[in-house]
Amino acid sequence: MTRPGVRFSAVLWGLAGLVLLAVLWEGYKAVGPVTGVQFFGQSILPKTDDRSMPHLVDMVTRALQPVNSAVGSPPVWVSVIGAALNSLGVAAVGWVAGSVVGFLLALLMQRLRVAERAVLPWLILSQTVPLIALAPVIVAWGGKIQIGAFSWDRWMSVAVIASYLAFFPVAVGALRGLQSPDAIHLELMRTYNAGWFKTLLRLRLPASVPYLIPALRLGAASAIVGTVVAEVSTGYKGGIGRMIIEFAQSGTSDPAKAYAPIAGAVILGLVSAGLVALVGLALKRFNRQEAAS
Amino acid sequence: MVTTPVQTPATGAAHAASVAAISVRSAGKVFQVAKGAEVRALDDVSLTVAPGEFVSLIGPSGCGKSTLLRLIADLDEATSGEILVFGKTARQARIDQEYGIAFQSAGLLPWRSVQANIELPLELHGVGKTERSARAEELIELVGLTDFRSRFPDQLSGGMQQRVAIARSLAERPKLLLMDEPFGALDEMTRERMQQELVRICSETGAAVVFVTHSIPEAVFLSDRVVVMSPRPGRIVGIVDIDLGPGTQRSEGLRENSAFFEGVTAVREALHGSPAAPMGVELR
Amino acid sequence: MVTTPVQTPATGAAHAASVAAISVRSAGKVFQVAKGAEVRALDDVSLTVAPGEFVSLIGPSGCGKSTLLRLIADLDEATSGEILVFGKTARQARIDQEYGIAFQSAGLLPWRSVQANIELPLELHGVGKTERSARAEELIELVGLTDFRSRFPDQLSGGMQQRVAIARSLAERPKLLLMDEPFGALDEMTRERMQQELVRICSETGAAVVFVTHSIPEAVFLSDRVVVMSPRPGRIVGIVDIDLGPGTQRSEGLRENSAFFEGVTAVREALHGSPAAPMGVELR
Amino acid sequence: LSGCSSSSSTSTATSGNSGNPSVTGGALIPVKLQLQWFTQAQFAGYYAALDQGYFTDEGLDVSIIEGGTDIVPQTQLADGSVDYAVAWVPKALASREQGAGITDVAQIFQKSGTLQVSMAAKNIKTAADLKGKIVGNWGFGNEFEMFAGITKAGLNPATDVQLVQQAFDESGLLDGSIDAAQAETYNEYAQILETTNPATGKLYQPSDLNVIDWNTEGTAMLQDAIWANTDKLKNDTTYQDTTVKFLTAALKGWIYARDNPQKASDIVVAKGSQLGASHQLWQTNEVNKLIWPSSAGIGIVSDAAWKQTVGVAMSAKNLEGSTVITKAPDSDAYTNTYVQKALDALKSQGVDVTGSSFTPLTVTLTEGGK
Amino acid sequence: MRGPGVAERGNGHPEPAAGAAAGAGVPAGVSAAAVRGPGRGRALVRSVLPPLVLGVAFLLLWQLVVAVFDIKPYLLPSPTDIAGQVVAVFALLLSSMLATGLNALIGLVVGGVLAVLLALVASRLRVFDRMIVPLVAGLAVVPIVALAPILNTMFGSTSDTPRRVVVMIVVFAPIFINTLRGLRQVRPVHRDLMRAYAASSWQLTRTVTLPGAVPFIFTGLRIASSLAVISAIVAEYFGGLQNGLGSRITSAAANSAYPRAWAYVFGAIILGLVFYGVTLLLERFASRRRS
Ligand SMILES: Nc1ncnc2c1ncn2[C@@H]1O[C@H](COP(=O)(O)OP(=O)(O)OP(=O)(O)O)[C@@H](O)[C@H]1O
Ligand SMILES: Nc1ncnc2c1ncn2[C@@H]1O[C@H](COP(=O)(O)OP(=O)(O)OP(=O)(O)O)[C@@H](O)[C@H]1O
Ligand SMILES: Cc1ncc(C[n+]2csc(CCO)c2C)c(N)n1
Ligand SMILES: [Mg+2]
Ligand SMILES: [Mg+2]
Repeated sequence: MTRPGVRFSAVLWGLAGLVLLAVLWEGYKAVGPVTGVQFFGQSILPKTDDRSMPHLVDMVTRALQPVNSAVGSPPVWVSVIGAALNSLGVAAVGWVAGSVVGFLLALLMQRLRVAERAVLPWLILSQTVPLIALAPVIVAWGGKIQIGAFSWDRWMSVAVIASYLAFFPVAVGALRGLQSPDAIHLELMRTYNAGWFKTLLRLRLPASVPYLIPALRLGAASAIVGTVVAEVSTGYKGGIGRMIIEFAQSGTSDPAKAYAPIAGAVILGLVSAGLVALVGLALKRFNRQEAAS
Repeated sequence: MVTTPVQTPATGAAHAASVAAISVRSAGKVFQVAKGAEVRALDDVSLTVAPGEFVSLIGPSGCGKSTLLRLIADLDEATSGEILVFGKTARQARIDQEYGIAFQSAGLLPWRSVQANIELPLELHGVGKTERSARAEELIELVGLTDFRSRFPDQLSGGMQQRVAIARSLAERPKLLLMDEPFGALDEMTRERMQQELVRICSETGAAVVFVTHSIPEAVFLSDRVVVMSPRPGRIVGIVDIDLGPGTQRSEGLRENSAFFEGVTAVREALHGSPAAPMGVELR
Repeated sequence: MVTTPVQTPATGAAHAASVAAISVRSAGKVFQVAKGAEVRALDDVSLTVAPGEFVSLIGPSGCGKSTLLRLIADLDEATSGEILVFGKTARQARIDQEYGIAFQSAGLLPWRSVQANIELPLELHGVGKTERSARAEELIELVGLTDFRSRFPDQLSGGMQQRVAIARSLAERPKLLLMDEPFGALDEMTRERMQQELVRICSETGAAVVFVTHSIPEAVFLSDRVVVMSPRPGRIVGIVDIDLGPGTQRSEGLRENSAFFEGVTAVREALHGSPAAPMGVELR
Repeated sequence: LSGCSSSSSTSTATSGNSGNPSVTGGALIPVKLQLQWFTQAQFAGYYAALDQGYFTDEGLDVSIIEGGTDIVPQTQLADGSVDYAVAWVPKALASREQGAGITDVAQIFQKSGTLQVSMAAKNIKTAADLKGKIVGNWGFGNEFEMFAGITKAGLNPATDVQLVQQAFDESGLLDGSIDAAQAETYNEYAQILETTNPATGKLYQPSDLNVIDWNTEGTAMLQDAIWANTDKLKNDTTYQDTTVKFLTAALKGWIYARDNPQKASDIVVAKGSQLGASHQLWQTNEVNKLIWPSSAGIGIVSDAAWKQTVGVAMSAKNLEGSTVITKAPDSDAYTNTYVQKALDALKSQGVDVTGSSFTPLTVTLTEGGK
Repeated sequence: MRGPGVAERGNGHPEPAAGAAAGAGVPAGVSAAAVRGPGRGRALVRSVLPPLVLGVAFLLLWQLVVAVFDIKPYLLPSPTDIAGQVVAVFALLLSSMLATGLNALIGLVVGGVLAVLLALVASRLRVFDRMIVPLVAGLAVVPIVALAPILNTMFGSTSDTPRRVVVMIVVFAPIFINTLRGLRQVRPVHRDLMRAYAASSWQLTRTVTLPGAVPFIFTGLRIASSLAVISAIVAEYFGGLQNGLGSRITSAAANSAYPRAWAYVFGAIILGLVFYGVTLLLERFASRRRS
């Protein structure tokens, strides 16, 4: 079996999965009770009316119609793509910034045991801070920055928040990667009288690649999620997150509209993971397993 | 930093040469484990290895063979006694790259080709590209991997990997090779072939070798002297001189020869004379 | 399902007993690898093992030793020929639990204690709790691990783990033991002790054994017959009869005995007579 | 989904005829205005002023920045991100108490637009009827009028009603999971009326619903106002000047929306409002009702209304037990100085700034507000 | 303290419970008991002191900056302001933590069980596996913000269900992916062994596959645990009952009452750490017996 063949059939199976999901959706909508299913006062199955669960056809049709009643407004799907690209750009900046910070932190922690002990718990803690609490602070402080011709833009706040989520997996993954060389390799470097930097360059960095790639991929997904949340929290206009809540307003009168940007967000996540996979491809050489000898 | 380009040719027993390759005097090593407890891995060990000499260390698991080798390589520090390598302290010898080393697992960098792995020490010491690849070429030929130079470690069999590791340990033409069970992970057939090649390579390069092994036939086949150790604390309990003739002439046939069997029996007895090692009941 | 509670006592050479423990007739095995390509792992192999007999399989890497063992155990299916175990098809014999098996890696379940590991096959076959633990008790004693019954595998040395695996393979009192390099991962000292124990256990239980190994001395020390194989395609190139007396009396001393050395030399020659295996140059 | 940048409709620009002296060769002063919600006719006056070129006439280059859930306009204003902000008075007072230096310079809405809507069958006509009901609200500090009303009716908001935060739409009310939902006359109330009543097969009619109006319950608070930066108002004469100009143009925009509701609504729709044209017309009309007539002139802060707002803000407790503010705001909280100057300027142009003859339209809603 | 593992490590050495002991360093003959005793206290100090020092230094600096530059609370409240609010709203803080914590817990448990069960099915049924894996990849990147409004309409905003469903969805992907990897990790020797025992496929699952996957399940759970709390909080942001941390944070922030908002954020951090810590303890407990 050739690789393209494998990939093609994977896509087919993925589509089959989507069809399965669609059948489940419409099937439940057809047979489920309109008021949903309640169990001890908690609803456990959704309502099935058209506002709660629009028909798939309606979602698709709605996506093909204009976004709003302004003259010449583009179809929903076009706007969604535009918004998705916008978010992708911001997320990319956040991802790069977060990855750099995460990697530098990992280097610091690898170099100094004390730093690892002192910092790592706080890294974990940092991820339990709800973004919605951070957003106003970052926006407020960003607004204060004005250096010469440079002034802080709203999107930069979004990127900062995205990087706040993205740095974490990279820091943890890179640390593991940098610490991954076997004792035997480290001792070999010692017998060569190689210092920290040479060891880093020739051993730790290449050895960290297999850990780094998945970490970067995870970081990319986090950056997307962070961007989407931050767009809402900071009021940055033009991205997919903002679009989601803009559309959510018309939940009463136009329920099918809200699904297009959600699909857009999912595709955005998949695309970003795919882009990172390309980085992985470039570094494939370092992804070799040590032979089990 | 590449040291002395060409070796003084050394025959099997160059015991009397100027300065000893290794001179261990009353070396001891105590490991501090958890609060209070300590492990006496080596106790009052003295050993001299002449330039060009092939010495094997044998003994039950945990008797301190690896520890002794690591002290010589300055991967650990002795807690007592003195260790000189070519008349320098072990530390200085390491900094001056006086030895090459090979471990039980080949320890190749998986992302480097055979050639790049062999070039690693040269690269680290700033040897130029052309010189590096010329030297790698030589070594690849020496270990018989000419067709595999651009393969990656995971594309090689275990024996081939070990050969790369040996080539790498020879890259800077050390006058001393330290080897810790380099063939431990190989199957017996491959192992016997590798032994023969090692014997050949050592006679060609004239390097002194300290070779750690668990296998009596291996020790006997390879060595000029076999050092037998006993555990808890690790000590030398006997040294068996072997005389099977110069390395270049050792061949498969030797293994069915009576001098070989005698050597095997002598080492076996030296080993069993030592207080019987508990049969693997230690916790790990 | 526990089979026949007590074995017919078997001495070293019970060749003439009723039905053969194993009877392999012209067995062949071809593996389909990547599109089109195939590997002929075994070709026209015939072998009979008598009840209570200890047979070793030896040969260079890749000659099909494991494959042959796996065909007997019905872990793979032969592509040609016929394999009977106690007169039944291999499949039926597996379902009837006619054999016990042990591999190179002990393959213990890390989340089960020594005792629970030994009880595993009994548990799977619905043996009651008290019966199970009584049997485990016996076996733990047999392999000398009484004090370690509630330890977990990671708390044991390699040798101890192998002993647990052997105890497990004996749990259902099989008349046939299949062992694929069970001592391959052990150091030589431990290995020699384990060999002696295996010899003792086998004579006590009277089971027939097919034992795969790479080590000539091991094969000679353990076996009634050593089957020597050659690779590509895997064939039997010779069978060496060994006569070192009944297992119960084999001891360390034997290894320095001339009959032992003769056996070693005979197997070595049978091995080398076969077309020389390329020295580990196959790609993996 | 067009941007919110500068003027999009150059076609309708009627600039150049006012001959305002401050227009000096296109060197416009950049000004940012932060809204508190998405583009909709709630802000029709500002969009109209932009579209009609009133801001440029005053020498200002105004960008209107949309709001949204998490954006707190008064914070944006206080930290200097924007120059002016539209915000409800109680929330802005709360921010002031936390140190945000902002001042109400023009009170656009004179009345509260907040209702508590319920299905007629539930018979919820006064605050007292909310007892034991599931009561929706938006949170985010938009709920204080309701809390005050409930308290005033002798109920404890924390125990006597079950509070639920509403989503962005009114589906909770429509599917019956909420008994009484919060709605603005100009927005969410219309969204309900744009939905088909399954019982009748026609759109919901006002007669299908009951509303509690906080204006009549006496707990209404001041809503949309224009806020400016207190410090800059004190020390920065250019800003003071700009403020007057900004207010002049903005008020003119609102007057335009009063006199041309259909056009104002069209301007908002063209700006990319999420909800449709008839909905925006309804909204323009309802917002006009909250503004006009404005007896003292549009934008003047009425002392009485201010006092009621402050009183409610200091007394009504929410379900966390806290009040909006704990002490009376200082005298910087609002000023009529600038709006008065703007009104004077407008009056001198002969513009009607009180709208005493204002009569609302009757807008027919369509399904989905299309 | 080990960081939450990277959910997807593409390479083949995921060994989630890899011991920290370097190579052959562990001495023979020294009983494990000797390692405990007073040495433990010092180890605790060594692992607790550095982060504590860093944390205190950070708080002091924060306080100092706010005091020296006279930063207004709406821009950044000082730690003491926040602490003051924590005390002031303590009862409410606890009840909010409880409400949000319950949502997170229910979502985590239901989502986790579902993920393990579906992973089991996927490991057995190839067709299902191939269909669900791409879907889960999609699920893994769904932003919570996108789901919450829709789930609110689907399940009704007066119920806790939408939030719990959000948590379920968010925790599903990491647990599913890790579990599936664990289930596929069966060592060939164990598979051969079970075949030699003529064991049924259910027996294989029960005695080998599932126990072997436990460390992997925990890797997923560890990641999922703190995600559960964050997503429960964010989900509250889109309507529904106003009894949790999320709505308290946003409503305080909307009034510019940032010290109060941060007091609830503090509660959120504590809740997140509790979830993470408990999972870590469970993991310790479950993997005590493994190599
Ligand atoms: N880093 C260490 N810390 C504590 N004890 C150690 C350390 N390294 C080795 N030891 C102990 O020192 C003793 C000697 O170990 P060493 O590894 O030298 O034995 P060895 O002869 O090489 O054994 P093997 O044949 O198993 O490789 C053993 O008891 C071992 O447990
Ligand atoms: N599942 C398989 N698929 C394809 N080829 C296989 C498979 N199993 C074994 N082979 C091939 O069959 C041949 C015999 O393999 P086998 O494992 O039986 O050798 P062996 O004698 O046990 O070797 P070793 O001593 O290394 O264990 C080898 O060439 C091997 O590559
Ligand atoms: C989440 C959220 N919901 C409601 C409001 C309050 N609000 C401000 S302007 C306006 C009019 C909308 O039609 C409303 C309702 C808010 N700020 N945030
Ligand atoms: Mg060793
Ligand atoms: Mg094999």
